[in-house]
Amino acid sequence: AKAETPPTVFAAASLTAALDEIAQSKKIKPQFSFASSGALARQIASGAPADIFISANIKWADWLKTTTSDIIVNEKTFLSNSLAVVSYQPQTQTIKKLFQNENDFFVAIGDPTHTPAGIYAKQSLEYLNLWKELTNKLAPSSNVRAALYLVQSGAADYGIVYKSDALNAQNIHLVDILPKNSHEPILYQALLLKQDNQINAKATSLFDNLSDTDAITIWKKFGFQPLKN
Amino acid sequence: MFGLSEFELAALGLSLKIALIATLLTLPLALILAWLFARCQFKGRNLLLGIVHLPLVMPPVVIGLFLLTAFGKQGYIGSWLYDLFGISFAFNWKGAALAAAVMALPLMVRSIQLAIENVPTKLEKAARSLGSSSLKTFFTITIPLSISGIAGATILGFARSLGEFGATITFVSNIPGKTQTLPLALYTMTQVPDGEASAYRLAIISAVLALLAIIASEIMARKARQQLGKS
Amino acid sequence: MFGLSEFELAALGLSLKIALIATLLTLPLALILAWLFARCQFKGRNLLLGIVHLPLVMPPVVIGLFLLTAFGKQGYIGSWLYDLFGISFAFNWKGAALAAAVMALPLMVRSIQLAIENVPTKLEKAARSLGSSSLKTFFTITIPLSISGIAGATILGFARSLGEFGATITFVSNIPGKTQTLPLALYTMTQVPDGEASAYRLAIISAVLALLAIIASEIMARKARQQLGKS
Amino acid sequence: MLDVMIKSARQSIEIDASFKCVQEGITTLFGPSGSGKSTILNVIAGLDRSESSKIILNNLDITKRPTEARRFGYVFQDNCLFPHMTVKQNLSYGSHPARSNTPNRNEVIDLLDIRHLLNRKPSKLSGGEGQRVAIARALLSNAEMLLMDEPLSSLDNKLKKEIMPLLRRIATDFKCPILYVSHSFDEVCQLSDKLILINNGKILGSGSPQDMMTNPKYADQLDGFDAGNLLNVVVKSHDHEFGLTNLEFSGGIIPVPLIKDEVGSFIRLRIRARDITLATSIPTGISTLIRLPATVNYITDVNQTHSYVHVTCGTEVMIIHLTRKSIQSLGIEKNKPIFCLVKSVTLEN
Amino acid sequence: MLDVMIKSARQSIEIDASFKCVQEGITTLFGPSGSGKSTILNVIAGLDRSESSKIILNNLDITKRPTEARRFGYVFQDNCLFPHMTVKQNLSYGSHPARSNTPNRNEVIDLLDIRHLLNRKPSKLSGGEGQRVAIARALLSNAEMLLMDEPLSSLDNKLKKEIMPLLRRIATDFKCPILYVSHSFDEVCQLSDKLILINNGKILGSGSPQDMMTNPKYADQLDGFDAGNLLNVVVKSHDHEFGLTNLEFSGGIIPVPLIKDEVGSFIRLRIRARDITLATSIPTGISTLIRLPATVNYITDVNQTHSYVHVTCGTEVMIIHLTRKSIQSLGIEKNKPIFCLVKSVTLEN
Ligand SMILES: Nc1ncnc2c1ncn2[C@@H]1O[C@H](COP(=O)(O)OP(=O)(O)OP(=O)(O)O)[C@@H](O)[C@H]1O
Ligand SMILES: Nc1ncnc2c1ncn2[C@@H]1O[C@H](COP(=O)(O)OP(=O)(O)OP(=O)(O)O)[C@@H](O)[C@H]1O
Ligand SMILES: [Mg+2]
Ligand SMILES: [Mg+2]
Repeated sequence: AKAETPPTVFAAASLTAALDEIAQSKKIKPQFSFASSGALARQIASGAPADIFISANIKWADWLKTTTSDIIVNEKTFLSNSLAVVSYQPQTQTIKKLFQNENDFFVAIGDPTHTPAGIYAKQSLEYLNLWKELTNKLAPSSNVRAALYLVQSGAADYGIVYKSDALNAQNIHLVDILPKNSHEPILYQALLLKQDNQINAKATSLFDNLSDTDAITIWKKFGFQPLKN
Repeated sequence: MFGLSEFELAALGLSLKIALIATLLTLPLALILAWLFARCQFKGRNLLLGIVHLPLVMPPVVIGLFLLTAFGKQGYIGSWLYDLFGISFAFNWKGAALAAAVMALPLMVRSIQLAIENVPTKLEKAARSLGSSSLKTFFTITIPLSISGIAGATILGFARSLGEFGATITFVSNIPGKTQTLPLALYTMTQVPDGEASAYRLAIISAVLALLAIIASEIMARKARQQLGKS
Repeated sequence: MFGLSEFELAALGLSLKIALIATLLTLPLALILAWLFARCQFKGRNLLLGIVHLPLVMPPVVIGLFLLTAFGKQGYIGSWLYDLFGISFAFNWKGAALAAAVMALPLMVRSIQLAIENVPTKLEKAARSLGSSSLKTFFTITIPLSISGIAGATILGFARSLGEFGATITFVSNIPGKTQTLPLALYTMTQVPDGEASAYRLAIISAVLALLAIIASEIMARKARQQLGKS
Repeated sequence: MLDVMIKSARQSIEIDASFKCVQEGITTLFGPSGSGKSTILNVIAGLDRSESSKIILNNLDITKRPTEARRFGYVFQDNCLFPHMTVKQNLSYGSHPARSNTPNRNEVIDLLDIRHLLNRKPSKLSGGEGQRVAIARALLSNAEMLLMDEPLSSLDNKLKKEIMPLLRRIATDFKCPILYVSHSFDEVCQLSDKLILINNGKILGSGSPQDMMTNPKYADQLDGFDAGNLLNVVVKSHDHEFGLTNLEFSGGIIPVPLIKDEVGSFIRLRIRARDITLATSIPTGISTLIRLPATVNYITDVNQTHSYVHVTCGTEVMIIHLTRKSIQSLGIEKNKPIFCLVKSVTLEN
Repeated sequence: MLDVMIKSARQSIEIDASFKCVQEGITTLFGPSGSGKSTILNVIAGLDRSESSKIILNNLDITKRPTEARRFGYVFQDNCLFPHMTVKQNLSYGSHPARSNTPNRNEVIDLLDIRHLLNRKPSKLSGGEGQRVAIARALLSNAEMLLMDEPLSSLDNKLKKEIMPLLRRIATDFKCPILYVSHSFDEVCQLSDKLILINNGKILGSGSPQDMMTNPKYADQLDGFDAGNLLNVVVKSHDHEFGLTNLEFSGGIIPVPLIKDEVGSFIRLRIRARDITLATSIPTGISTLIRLPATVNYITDVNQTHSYVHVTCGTEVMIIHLTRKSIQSLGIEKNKPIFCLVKSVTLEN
């Protein structure tokens, strides 16, 4: 009976649109729960009925693996992303010049203390030798979408967000993509989980097909970079 | 209905159910606590006051985390409740209602306490002198005379429950049809590139609900005051 | 001090400053609105009621988004205020105070309204008959007689401001030393895998603050009631 | 029977009063404003806590009982009606356990003239209407004893006169004694079986109204009030032509304005000490109808210039309030036979 | 001068009353409980809105003015003291613009005997104390006119007697007329210059208390009350030996219990109609000291069995309450010379 029920998928909020579309294309109706990776990881650790967990951050996946290893059936790192610099007003200069020239501006980023996007952004800025100059001009948000909205509304002049968020957003201008080698790789990890010692069959098939050709087209459409298994 | 999608309707229905149940279940507790605070001096009063009001000062996320630890499947209280009564708050609407109730409790207690404190003790004394026990006095004098405050508090609690977000998403996740209330659906919509339209609609639904609740409370309060011949 | 780190102390200080200023600035507005709602019938009353109470039912994040749109650098009101008075709410404590004030307003209005409604109109009439203008009556009769409710409302607003999270983090971000209040710091700590120790400490600080605020309000309310010879 | 010993210290007044109330009838607490009357009632009812007091009702120590178990019916000085209930609901609120002997609900409602108010809220009542409802509420509460704090103060004389006999009946026929606070001497005289004088929290004295009024010791406290005589008389006959009723007692016949009581019934007649004129012989050509022969017992002084002449009339003792000048000019002295003249219009039942 | 026309319909009563108050002095509104007295005062003060009423004060139409601009001082039936202020603060609350002629604060405080209460909160006052503070608050409010709703109802006689002269002085010396609601006939007689009888929201009649009391038309309304005579007299001499003061008027000398007023001052003396005995010749051996010669004018009927005999005594007119039987037996008729006998202890100033 358990195998018949639709799978429950806990996924990072940034994957909402893409995962919705993939699920539709595969004609399964999983129960989604989109929230921050950290919140979801904690919920699963305390017994949430998730069959699949997709973390936007290897760290929370690892944390789950160490705290509740007994429920994890399978794992795969199947997606990557890049960081984009966006602006409220259209820009022509490179980011280095931009960030060095102007005095009075704000850069919205995910919180570098805990959000993955923020951590990667910090690495990039350090790599580009901009971190020190920018520390007083950063607006750390609780998640990337919030950072993106800061730029969209013009509250912040610039933002460093995922390329996947930037591509589909209105009212902003894409300034640049940060070099891939300036930060640790941005990896999405999927975990297949046991529920009461049972594995949901539909979950397994969804897990397996997260990066089949159909899915890859969709991931790409939303600005993600699928990885080869 | 009103051009709402199924997903939005589900969130609306769930929200109403959760807020309603949370409010109704909290009310008796809030009444008792408010009465205790308004009329009794006892040891540990301040501590209890502090605990009840904690959700007011703590970020809701933290309250959510605490609920997860205490009332989750493996939580101290959660596992105990499950073993004894088979009640589980884990990732279902009951959990969402619990989160809403915890967040609404301090608001309700405070409003009711104020209302009860405003009931002239002289009238309670008069009731006692006519042979009415303290319990009867509470139900026939204290409550009716503070009913406008209690009604206001209930609506306040209801409204707060409707808007509850942080504790809910942290405690019972964001599962459509199960725990995805209006605010959570709204949040989800802000995560989707072209979700703005839907987000706006949801915001407007919330606003309309708020308005209705507030107007209802006003009407009730006015009726109650008329009952007392105050206006 | 109390073994708190610099980072925690900064958040504590900022929180107190923001909550205090938000509460004090909101109080006059809340008083006026409460009086309007309690004693006047006017067109658009219900609409105004609904608007004031909106922050109560909307998820705070949505209020934050709204504040961004309206009071952000490019917002209608925000840009206008900046051009005219040079006031900017962007990513500074003023913005945090604004968010806290907006969230606390409905709670304060509601409590004060109830308190004012409980002032016997007979006494206001007696004051008028002694030659007191309606303004003088408001300040010498209505306010003093509802002072325990107003004090309670203020503390409630203060507590709510102290605990404000969603709107703040959305509106003014989470910049340590500038906009990172206690709840934001606490939230941050819960998001860091090894932040538990600090999170606990911050939670305890919040709880203690809540307790102090509540106890202060209790003492004030009791004093006020004694002034009225109620107990 | 209520037997109390009350000690209660307040910032402004120290109350220290012990007294007994009569078993069947009305005990009146009489004293100037601020003398502690309401406070005493509050302590008896258990509304003010007072550790060192002692309240004994029908030989039971009820000091430690909560208010609702003391089985009093309390009429407050301000009416304390429940604002959210109609008059009818207020009347039915009393919750003392049923007792064998309670006044009839309809009769109380009619006598207090509140039937037309039954469906109103207290906020829509006038001052006197509210007071009447409060009285009715206490009367109908099944109380073992009533505490009444100036219950008639805002009523007009006509209503007062209608309500007072009801209160007497409650106290005697229904065996529900009343402790009554009043500052109206009229009420005290007509109602009370025992009068307790109080001032500044202390009891100055107590006794039958007649004794108290004629005791020079209390003249100062009762100064300004109308000392009086209470005679127990029997209705002899009605004279409808002149609208007079002839009352008889051991001292003679007293014609009074027509009353309703049946021939043969016993009633209590009040004659104020100052309404009696003394004459050494029966005068002629004078409009007073009542001329009672009496003998002077002794004379006591009210103050430096006024005195009470105590006389025996039949088997009754009466007092007459005269100026010293009159006493001197008439040569009134012990054992002198005299006539008491009273205008019958000054007499009211 | 206050001239009002009040129309106000309530679910239970329809008020339709037009009347004028006297310019200098006290106008009394007298009627049974629930007859609309408080309602009328509320409309006059502007506390109850009534569109079809008209209130004219000193020739100014103040109907449309808000309460605070009407310049009344209102003593409410329930005292309505501000609970959060001390007595002192309550007394200073009045905010009407200053007027040339206001009573002295200290004197008011002393006369009302509330000095010891100045620093207390109203919740710590007894019923009578609160009422006195409410009176003082209105007196000190600089009002152009006072509205008083049964202000003395919970006070003892002694206090009443001290306060009433103060009220008269306020009305006359300080030119602050008073509209006074009362159900105590004593108060009405001693205070009022004009008496307005009201019942069920309608005015039955109005006039000087003396006229009203002796008018058979109102006998029914005033039944049970003590009709009386008000004489303007001058203090002739004090007789300290017997504690008497001799008052003189055109009809003769009246000895009364010693009063404080100086020789030569004019005062108002009240003699109740029922306290006067008529005699066809001066009787001897009788204790009444006052014997005033008079002539019978005419006789009116109070009811079927009682009458008022109207007599002229000097230049004054007086009424005497007698039973028909007495009238018949004495053969009293128009123009007959008679003597009015009064016991001096029945006279109070
Ligand atoms: N709550 C209180 N706290 C302190 N003192 C009080 C309180 N209530 C009354 N008093 C004082 O106690 C004394 C007695 O008050 P109480 O009300 O018993 O007087 P009373 O005899 O009923 O007077 P009245 O005839 O005016 O009602 C008064 O001096 C009064 O000022
Ligand atoms: N708020 C109200 N609404 C409706 N009816 C009222 C209201 N207040 C009083 N009444 C009624 O109006 C009538 C007149 O009331 P009012 O208070 O003027 O009487 P009153 O002459 O002052 O009587 P009392 O001597 O008992 O104080 C009464 O029948 C009363 O029941
Ligand atoms: Mg009293
Ligand atoms: Mg009245």
